[in-house]
Amino acid sequence: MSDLIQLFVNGLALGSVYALAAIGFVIVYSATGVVNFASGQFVMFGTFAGVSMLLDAGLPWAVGYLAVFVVMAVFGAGFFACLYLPLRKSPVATMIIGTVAIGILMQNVALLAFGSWPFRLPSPLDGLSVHMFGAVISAHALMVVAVTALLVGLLWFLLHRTPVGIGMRAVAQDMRAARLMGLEVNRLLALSWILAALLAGLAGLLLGPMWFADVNMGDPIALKAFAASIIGGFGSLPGAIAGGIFVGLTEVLGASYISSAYKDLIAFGIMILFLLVRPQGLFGERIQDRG
Amino acid sequence: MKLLQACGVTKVYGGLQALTDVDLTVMPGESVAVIGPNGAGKSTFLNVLTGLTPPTTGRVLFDGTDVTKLATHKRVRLGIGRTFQHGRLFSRMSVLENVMTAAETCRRGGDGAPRETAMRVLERMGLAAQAAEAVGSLSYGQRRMVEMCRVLAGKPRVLLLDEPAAGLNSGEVEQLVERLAALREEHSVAVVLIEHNMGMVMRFAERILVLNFGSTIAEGTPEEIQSDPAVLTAYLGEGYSHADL
Amino acid sequence: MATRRSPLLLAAAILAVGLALSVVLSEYNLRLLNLSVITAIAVIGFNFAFGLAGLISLGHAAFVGMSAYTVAILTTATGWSPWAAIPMAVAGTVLFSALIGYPLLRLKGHYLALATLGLNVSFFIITANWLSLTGGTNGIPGIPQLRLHGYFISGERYFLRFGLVFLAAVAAAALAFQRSRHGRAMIAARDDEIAAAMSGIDVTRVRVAAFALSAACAAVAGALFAEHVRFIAPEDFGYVHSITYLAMLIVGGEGSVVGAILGAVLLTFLPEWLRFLGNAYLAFFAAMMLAILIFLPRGLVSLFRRRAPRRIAEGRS
Amino acid sequence: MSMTRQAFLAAAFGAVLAFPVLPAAAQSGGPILIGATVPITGPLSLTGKQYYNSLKMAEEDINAAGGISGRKISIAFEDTQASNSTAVNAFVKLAQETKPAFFFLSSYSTQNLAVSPEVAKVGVPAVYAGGADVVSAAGNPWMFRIRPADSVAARAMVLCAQTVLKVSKPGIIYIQNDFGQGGANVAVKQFEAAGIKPVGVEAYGQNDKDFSAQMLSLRSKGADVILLFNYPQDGAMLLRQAKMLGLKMPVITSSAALVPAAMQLLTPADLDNVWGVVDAFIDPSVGPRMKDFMTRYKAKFGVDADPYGLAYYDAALLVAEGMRKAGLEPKALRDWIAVTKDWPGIGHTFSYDAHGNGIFDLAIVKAKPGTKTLQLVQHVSVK
Repeated sequence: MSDLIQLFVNGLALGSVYALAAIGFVIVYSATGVVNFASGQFVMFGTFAGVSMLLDAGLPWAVGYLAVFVVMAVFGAGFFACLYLPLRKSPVATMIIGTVAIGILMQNVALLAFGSWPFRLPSPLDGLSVHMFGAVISAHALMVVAVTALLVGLLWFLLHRTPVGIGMRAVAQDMRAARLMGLEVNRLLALSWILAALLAGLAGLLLGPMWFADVNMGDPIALKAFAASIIGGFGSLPGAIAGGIFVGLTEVLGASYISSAYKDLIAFGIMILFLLVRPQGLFGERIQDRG
Repeated sequence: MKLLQACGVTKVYGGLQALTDVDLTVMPGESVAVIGPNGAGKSTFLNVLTGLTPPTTGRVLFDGTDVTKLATHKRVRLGIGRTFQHGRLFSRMSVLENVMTAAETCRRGGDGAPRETAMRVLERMGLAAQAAEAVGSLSYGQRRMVEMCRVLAGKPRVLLLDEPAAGLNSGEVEQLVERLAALREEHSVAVVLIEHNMGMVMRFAERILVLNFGSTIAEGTPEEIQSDPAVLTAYLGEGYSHADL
Repeated sequence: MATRRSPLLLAAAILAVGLALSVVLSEYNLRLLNLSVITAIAVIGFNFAFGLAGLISLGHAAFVGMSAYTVAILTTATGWSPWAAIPMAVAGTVLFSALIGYPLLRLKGHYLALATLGLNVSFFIITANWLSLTGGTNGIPGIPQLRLHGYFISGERYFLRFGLVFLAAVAAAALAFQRSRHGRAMIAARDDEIAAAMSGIDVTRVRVAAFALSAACAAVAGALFAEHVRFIAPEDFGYVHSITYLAMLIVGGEGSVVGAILGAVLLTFLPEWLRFLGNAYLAFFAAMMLAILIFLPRGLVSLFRRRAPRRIAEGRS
Repeated sequence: MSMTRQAFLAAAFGAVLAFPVLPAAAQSGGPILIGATVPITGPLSLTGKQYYNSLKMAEEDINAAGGISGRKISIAFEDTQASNSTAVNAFVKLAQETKPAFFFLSSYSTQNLAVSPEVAKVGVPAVYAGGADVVSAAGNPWMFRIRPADSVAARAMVLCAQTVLKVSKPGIIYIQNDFGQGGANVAVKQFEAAGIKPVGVEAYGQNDKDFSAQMLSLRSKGADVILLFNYPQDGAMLLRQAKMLGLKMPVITSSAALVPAAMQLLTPADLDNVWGVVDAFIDPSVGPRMKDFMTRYKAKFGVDADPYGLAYYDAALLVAEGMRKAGLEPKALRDWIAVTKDWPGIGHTFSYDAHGNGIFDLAIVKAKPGTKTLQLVQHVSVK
């Protein structure tokens, strides 16, 4: 029994990280319609921004975290200007390949800058762990779960209660109408990319201490984030969270009760099943509603 | 002999009643107009007739057989042709290729090669000179005409036209009406027309069906419809006079 | 009547250029050219699915792999002749693609992209773990060589001549197909699904056919791959390869057979040419790819087209 | 599009293809050329970087010592990425354009397997560090392994469980790649041969981050030792999570979890009750040559050397000696390596058998309590 609780707790922690990565992916998708295959590399950049600020520059926690967010915001804006703007009128597939190319570029730039050596990003909660019901979880992992939960609330507030967020949603729903309404569409699109980059930065900072950081960490994260956002519902924020946690739990429980060798097959099998049977996922809108 | 028949067609989207118990019968060679204010359910009705949208209840019959469950492309091959409100063309093909697609799928015994069929239709509709052009380079009116050609190349027995006159100038409308009349005469093709251009409706249609909020509120000859008080109030609103029709 | 002859002319051009190159190139470049030829066959296949029918499939490498594994298993474990194994592999792959195509192809745009990506990942997991059948991650070495009239088709030079015949045949057939009513039906189904149905086209069937044809070419490429390298492992058919096929087609020019070949050749050779840049070569490679996407959105073929490219109206999915 | 243009296009493209045909480098006069295919980019570059470094160092050392009979050596590197196909490209490029007298292949078995037919075709001797037994079983006479084969390492781990820890209910966790699958298989067979049935065998993916399911499953099945077949990073994470989950049984890990790249991710507590079966014991106490190698490597590259780096350094010195004694003629050099017996490297003594396997001993190590300093428990020889 305590094993089951432990597995559940670990699955939840793992799922929270997938959820964090999926949120960044979903924000970009719902605001700009871009399926961002570089979303895993965004998270990797976040982690390495953390490595530079906290490990290399040795900044104190608050300053270091802040610096990471500044770097990521600049990066998001740059991404918007250098990649999204020139390619925004391209067909879906070209956009996909564009993000793949930028992903390769990011990965290799990081390799040149940091080498292939793995890093362990410190956490303010290093060394602390919490025991409950015979299970044990590191305090940091618990914080990840909490931050993920908090984030949903914050994002919901941002997107539904602030003018900027409402504008972003308007742009997402109908770019032309938003422009006619006098919204500064480009500014709002840029904000979406910046927000996605910030979220990736946060995800990177949070997963760095749990997993080790290396320049090749991006793609596996992106794969799981895709599965999470499809299961949760493409374009839905609560869906991204639910999907992420679902994938995390499936992975851990599947490995325990079905087969550790084929556990990822279970997660991706469920993803394909969802696409076929319930393409709108757990929380998503019906796909016909979105072109 | 009824050609196309809709019996009690009802379509519900979520809680929205898009069509309620609509009936329509079209005889070979007949011309019928479906009119009604925006959102009355006219296009939805055409979608049900062509199989793009399954009705919630009700049946569609073509040539005496029930086609309610039949896929769109099969209805097309039986002889139901349709154009769209803003025209839908295959943008990566030339004019001729666009028209050939339908000629190829709807070949029946005795037809010539699709290319020849398509060229004949284009010549007839006055677009032969543009056959090799990319459809992107055409004017709006020409594009709509290409769509019409594509439908005709499929040898339809009933032609469903969704606002064919929209965006055309008066000369083009005139031409269109003439060509449709010729089609009816020569091949006894029936025409069902959705149109806002009342001049065209009154000149062309033998019978008119008026929809409002998804329900039939009147059906009859143009004269009957023009004098129907229910149509005048519901469709045109209070305060309109005959002259506006 | 240039249209009627052009498939044959394309085949002749491929054979002429390829044979000429097979005489002058060094072994290293021949190897890369062989890889390009094999990849080009796969990308021409992908053009049926994506270029014509608009299906963004990111599972193409799984079809290549399925065929390669069939050839490898039949020839090593059961001792079949490669000549018997290759048709079997192609047939099996096509059948499988059609079977999964029916449920899968109801999905569109990026939904299809991610579903097929999931398929490719699943294929990798299965090949990497089904030890008794696939040898797991160690792969299958020692695939027997093809023999023709008692001679082994060995060495890059001879293999190239052999592969060129396949490429020429596939390219010519693809070009002829593209210009046939079936090709038009695929283009129609992509350009406007509803208008296609309204033109009497069975959109589902056309999609499945495009998918199966793409798998057929992938299977030919996979069989050739197995016979060329004579060692296969799951890593050779990961989802990254599927993305590469898509990249090749877009860089070359989607919807065009010549574009598919150009893209396959360029993206095979480009990273190798950039090797002199040392550690930074993949970063440069990615940057060049981005530049092509931005400045040549219609791909390399658009460089060679006299007429203004036809407008491609495609929305965000 | 008309035909003439297609033909023109094809011809133009052909001309471009023909362009990079470079004149092959001559092997007479100038330095002696040696080729090395190494994963410099991609996920395998962590280990690749180690032997990229140590080969550079060996090149300098050999040249500083007068080279080969007065001629200097020069190592040309090409990247293999994490791709078999690219590994073959890299090899063929070197073979065709550099025409080296000798090759260093990568440390990944599938790359070695993919390259093997090409090596046979070129007919130049090569060393490799992939562990899978199928590589040597293929019987390529030109290829020599410079690390213990995976089966040798797995048997050493089983021996460690049987003789050092004297446990009887082993559980196995392996990484899902050629190394892990092969090692786990050998370990199961080896245990079964000794009448012991492993209580459980669990797998994990190369990119997995959570191993609680695998470890708890083995614990609930009553495992009294866990054998880990891992790569560096996941190995470190496995060890950390084992402590986090409170596993009490000893853990025997394969070499990779104790390389410097992985060790820097661990705390002394993570290494408690952990036994390592490593390719080579890298410690100043081994001897002055080891100490010298370690010090200079660290000074030059800023990181500690790992057994992979050491294996390639040793191999480079071995080959240099071969070239001095047998000359550059490929067949002669191959024959010289093939009959090498008891050649004293820094990490191992090299003795080649008929299958091109030269290393049959490993070291069991354990961290000194409360520190991360590894201490030798004993050498194991598996022949």
